Amino acid sequence: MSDNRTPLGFTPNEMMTIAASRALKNDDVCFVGIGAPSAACNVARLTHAPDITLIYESGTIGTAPDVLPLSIGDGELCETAVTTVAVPEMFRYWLQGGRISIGFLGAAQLDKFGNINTTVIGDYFHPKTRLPGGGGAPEIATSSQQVYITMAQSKRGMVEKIDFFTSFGHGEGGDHRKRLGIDTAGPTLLITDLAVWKPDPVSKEFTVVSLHPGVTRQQVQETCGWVVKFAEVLDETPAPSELELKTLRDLQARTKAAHEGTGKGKAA
Amino acid sequence: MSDNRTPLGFTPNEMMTIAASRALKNDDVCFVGIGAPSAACNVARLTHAPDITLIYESGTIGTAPDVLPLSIGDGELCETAVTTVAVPEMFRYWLQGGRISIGFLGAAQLDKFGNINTTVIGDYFHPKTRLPGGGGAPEIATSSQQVYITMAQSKRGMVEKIDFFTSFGHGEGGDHRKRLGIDTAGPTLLITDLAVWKPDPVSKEFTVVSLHPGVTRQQVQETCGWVVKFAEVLDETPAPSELELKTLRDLQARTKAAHEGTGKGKAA
Amino acid sequence: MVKFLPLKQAVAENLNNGDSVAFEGFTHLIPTAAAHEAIRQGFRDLTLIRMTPDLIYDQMIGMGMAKKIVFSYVGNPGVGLLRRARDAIENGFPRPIEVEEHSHAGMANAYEAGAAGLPCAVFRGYRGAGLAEVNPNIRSVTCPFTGEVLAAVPSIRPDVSFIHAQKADRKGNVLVEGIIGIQKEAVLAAKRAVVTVEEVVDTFDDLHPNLTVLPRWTIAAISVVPGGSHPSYAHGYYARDNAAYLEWDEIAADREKFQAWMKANVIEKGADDFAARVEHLRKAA
Amino acid sequence: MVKFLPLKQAVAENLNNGDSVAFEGFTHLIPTAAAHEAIRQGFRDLTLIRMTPDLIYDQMIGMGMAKKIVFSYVGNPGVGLLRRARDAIENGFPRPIEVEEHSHAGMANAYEAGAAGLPCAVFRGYRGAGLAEVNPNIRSVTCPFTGEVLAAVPSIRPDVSFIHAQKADRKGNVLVEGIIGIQKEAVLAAKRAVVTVEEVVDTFDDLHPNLTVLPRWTIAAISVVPGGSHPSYAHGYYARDNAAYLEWDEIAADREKFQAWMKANVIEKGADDFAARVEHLRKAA
Repeated sequence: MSDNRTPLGFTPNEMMTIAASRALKNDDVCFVGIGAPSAACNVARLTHAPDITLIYESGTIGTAPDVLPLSIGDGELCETAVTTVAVPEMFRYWLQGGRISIGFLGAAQLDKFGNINTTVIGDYFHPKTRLPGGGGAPEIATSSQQVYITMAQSKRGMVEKIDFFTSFGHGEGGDHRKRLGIDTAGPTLLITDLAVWKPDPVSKEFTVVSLHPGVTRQQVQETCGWVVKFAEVLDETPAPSELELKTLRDLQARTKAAHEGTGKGKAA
Repeated sequence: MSDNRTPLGFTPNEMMTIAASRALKNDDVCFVGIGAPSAACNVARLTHAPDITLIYESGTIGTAPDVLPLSIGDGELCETAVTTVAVPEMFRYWLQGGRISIGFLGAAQLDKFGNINTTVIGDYFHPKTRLPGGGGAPEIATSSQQVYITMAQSKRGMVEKIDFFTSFGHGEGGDHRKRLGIDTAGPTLLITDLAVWKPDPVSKEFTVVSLHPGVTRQQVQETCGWVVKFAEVLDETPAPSELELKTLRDLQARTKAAHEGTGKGKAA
Repeated sequence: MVKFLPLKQAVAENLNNGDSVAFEGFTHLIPTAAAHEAIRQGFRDLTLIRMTPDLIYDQMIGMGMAKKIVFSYVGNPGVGLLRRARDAIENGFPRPIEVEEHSHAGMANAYEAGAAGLPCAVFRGYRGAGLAEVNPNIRSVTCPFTGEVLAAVPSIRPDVSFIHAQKADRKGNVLVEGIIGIQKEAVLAAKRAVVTVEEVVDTFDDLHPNLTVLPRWTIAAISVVPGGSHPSYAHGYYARDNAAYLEWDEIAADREKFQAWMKANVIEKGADDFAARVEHLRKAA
Repeated sequence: MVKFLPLKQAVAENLNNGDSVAFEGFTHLIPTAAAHEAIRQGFRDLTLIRMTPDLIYDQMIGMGMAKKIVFSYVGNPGVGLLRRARDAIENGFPRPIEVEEHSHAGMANAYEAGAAGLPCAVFRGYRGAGLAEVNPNIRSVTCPFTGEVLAAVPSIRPDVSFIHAQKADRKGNVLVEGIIGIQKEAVLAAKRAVVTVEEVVDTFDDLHPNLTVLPRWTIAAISVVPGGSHPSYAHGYYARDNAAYLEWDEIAADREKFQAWMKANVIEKGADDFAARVEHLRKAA
C-alpha cells in the first residue's frame, strides 16, 4: 500500500475517516454504524481516545476490535467487549435509555437537514431500488444525544429531497425535532470526503465549516445535489498526521488480511 | 426426630406436605412459594417427579436444592439451577409468558373461592396488622395455568370474607375469572393439614374431596371459618408411605442442620 | 418435551406450508442448515420473520417459498444488498412478496413482547420515521402518567422458530453464548422451537449460572449439525466464511446462476455436508 | 465517570435529604454497609424504593429516615414480618410513613422501564388484585391491536441506587453474578449509582462475555467493603447469616431494644466492621 496515492500523500476517504475520528472524545459512548463510521471510531480509539466506549447494535458494549468488523456482529467485537448483551436489551437499556452520546451513521441518501434514506430509491411500494432499510438507524437518530454522519460526496447521495425518511434528522429544519417531541440534538456534524459540515444554529441546514486540504468550494458544490452554504470563516481541515495515517492504514491492512484469511483461498 | 409423633406415625403437617407433593407431576413447571409449598415441591422432586421444573421468583429455573431454602433467593437455589435469570425476565418471559403449569401458594387468609390475603388484617389504609404483602402472588395467581394452595387450617386463616384481595382466586365464584378476562384456571386444589379440597365445577367453591387418615368432618368444620361443603363420595387420603415420610424428614433434618450451621453458634 | 431428531425429521415435524417462521441469528449462529432443509422439503406460502434476513432468506425468497417477509434490515451483512429479495420486491419474481418492515428496535421489542406473552410492545421509537407512515402495524399508546405518545407494534409470535446454538446437554437444555442476539426471545416467542447444535455434552453442571440456557421444555426438537451455521460463525467453534458472503453477491445477481447454485449446494446436499464446509475455518475461531 | 471512594464519602457525595433512593438486592447481595452508612449520616425524608424491603429498610424506617416507602414485599425473608415497618405503618411511629405498594411483577417491570428510559411499564398484571384499587399509580393502557387492557405503572427512576456486587476491575467495571435480581436495572434506572464490592481485581479479561457487567461509566462511585452485604450473602464469598435474620425478629419487636441495637451495631460502627462479621460464614459459601 503506497503512502502517496494522491499528491497530498493521503486519499479523500482517508481524510474523511480521520476527520471523523477527531470529532470523537475520550469519554464518548458511541453507537457505531458499519463502514466508514466503524473505521473512524476505531481510529479515534487507537489514537487520541483510548477510553472511548464503542457499542455495536449486536450487543457488544465497550468493544476494542483489532481489525474492523465486516458486519456489526463479528466475533472479534464480542471477544474484546466489556460485556455482550441481548439485542432487546441493547435497544431498550442502552440506546433508548439515553446512554449513547454519539450515534454515528452512514447514509445512502442525505438531505441538507441531515435526514437519511437507506430504505428505497423511488416509491416505497413500487421501489426502483430496494435498499437494505433502516436497521437500528431510526432510533439511533432520535435516542442518541447527538448524531454524526459520514459519507463520500456525490450528487446521487446528497440530494435536495430524499425518497424516504429512514431516519429523522432535522426534518424540514428549524425546530422540527422539538415540534415532534424529540429532545435530543440530532445531526450536529457531517464529515464527507471533501469537507466538515455543521448545521446552522437556526435553520439547521448543513453548512461547510472546513474544507479538507486541497479541496475547493467548487468541488464541494459539484458533488452535492443542493445549493451548498459555506460558513463566513472557512477553515482548512488539518491534514492527517503521520500517526493518524499509519493507524488507519495499519488497521485496514490487518482487516484485509483477516477477512481474506477466512476465505477458501479465493480473493475476497 | 421420632417417627411416631402421633398415633398414626406422622403429623398433620407432614400429611399436608406429602399430599401436596403427590399433586405434582413429573412434567410440571412449578412456580414455588416459600414455606409449605417449597417443602411439597421438593418432596415431589425427590420421590415420584424427579424431572419436575421448580422455579423460584428470585430467577432460579430448574433448581434442585439439597436443603429447603430459608428465602426464595438462597444461594443453593442458584447453584443447582439450570439457569438463573434477572427478576424482570422471570416475571416477563417465564411467568407472564404462560410457561408455568402450577403456581404453588401459601396463604395467611383464604376464602372458599380461593382468594388469598397476605396484605393486611383490617382496613388497608388503617391496618390492624400489616402483613408482608403480595410479592409475586398477584400475577402467579392469574398467569399460572393452575394454582395449588396449601395451608394449615384455622378459623382465623380460613374465613368467610378476606380483608384484602392480594391474589384473585375465583372471586365471587362461578365464571368471575372469565368475566375479568383471566383465561387461566385459577385455584384447582387446596391441601390443608386435614383434607384435600377441589373447587366445585360450577360454583367454584372449595369442597372437601378427601379426608386425611383419622380426620373427621367435624374437625374440618371446626377449624374453618365458612360452612364446609363435602363431596358426596369422600375419599380417605392415603397415608404417607415410608419413602415419602423418610424423604420429607431427611429434607427437613438437612435443612435444620444447614441453617443452624451458618449462625454464630446460637440456636436458630 | 424436547426430542433429539435428525434435522430432516425435526423440520418435517415442526414446519408447515403457510406457517409464520423465524430463522433467527444476529450475524452469528445463523441456522443455515435448518433453512436449507426447509428449502429441500419445499415449503410454500411462508411468512418469513427475521431482523436481518440475509443469505438464507434470499435463498428461500428466490425459491418462491415466501408470501410475506417481516424484517428490519434486508441486507447482505457487510457486503450490500440481497438480490433475490430485491427481485421479489421490485419485480415480483419468482412471485410477489408482501413486506412488513420495522426498525431493529421495533423488531427487538416485538420479539421481547412475544417472549413475554404480551399482545404488543411499547417503546420510544419511529419518531419522524417514514416507516410509521407505510406500515399499518406501527401504532401508538399514550402513557397514562405523562401523556407521552409511545410507539406500539404487535408482538412477534411465530408458529415456529429455528435457531442454531453451540451445544445441548443430554437432557436437551441448550446453551447460546457470545453474541446472543435475539435467539432466546425467538425461541420463547414461538409456538414451537427447533434448535440445531454443534455438539451434545453430558451435562451443563460446570456452566456459569447466568449464561443463556434454554431449558429443555421450551424446545420441541434438537438436531446435531456441526457446522450448521456456515457461512456465519459459531463462537468457540469456527469463524465466519467472509468469502462466501462476498461470493453470494454474484451468485444472487443472476436468476440462472442462483438456480444452478441452489441445485448444487442445497437441493442435492444434506445436513451432513455442513461439517466439511467449516473445517478450514476452525483454526480461525 | 466512576470514582473509587471510601464508603463514607461515596454516600455523602451521592445521597441527599429528600432523595428517592433504592438499596436493591433480591435476598442476595443486599447493600447493608451502604445502608448503615446512610443511617450514620442521618438523612431525612427519604423515599425508600425496594422490591423486598428487609432488615435495612426496617432499620431506616425505625430511625425515622423515611417519609415514603415503595415496595412489593415488606417481610423478613424466610422469617416473617418487619416490626419497625409495621410500627410506622400501623402506629405512625416514629413518624407516619406513606406507602406505595406494588406486586413483584409491577416493581420489576417498573425498574425495567426505568432502565429503558421509558415513562411507564406495560404488562399483564393486577387482574382482580386489591392493589389496583388502593394504589392510584396502577393504571391501564389498551393494546391498539387486540383491545386487551394491560396494566401500566410509572417507571422507577431513583435519584440514587445503591447495590453490593462481587467485584470491580481497576477501571471501575462491576460484575454481579449468581442471583442477579434487579440490580442491573436499579443501577441503570437511577440518576446516580453507588456500588460496594467485595474486592477489586486487575482486569475482567477472563470473564465470560455474557455475564452481568456494569460498565464503569454507568456508576458514580465504587467503595470496597468486604462483607458489605452481611447478613445477606455474596455468592462465591460467604453464606447468609440466617441466625441474624432470626435474631432481628426479636430486636425489632421492641422499640428500645431496637434503639440499643442500632447504637451498638450501626451508629458506633463503620464500614470496616463488616469484614469480621462474615469471617465465620466464608467456609459455608
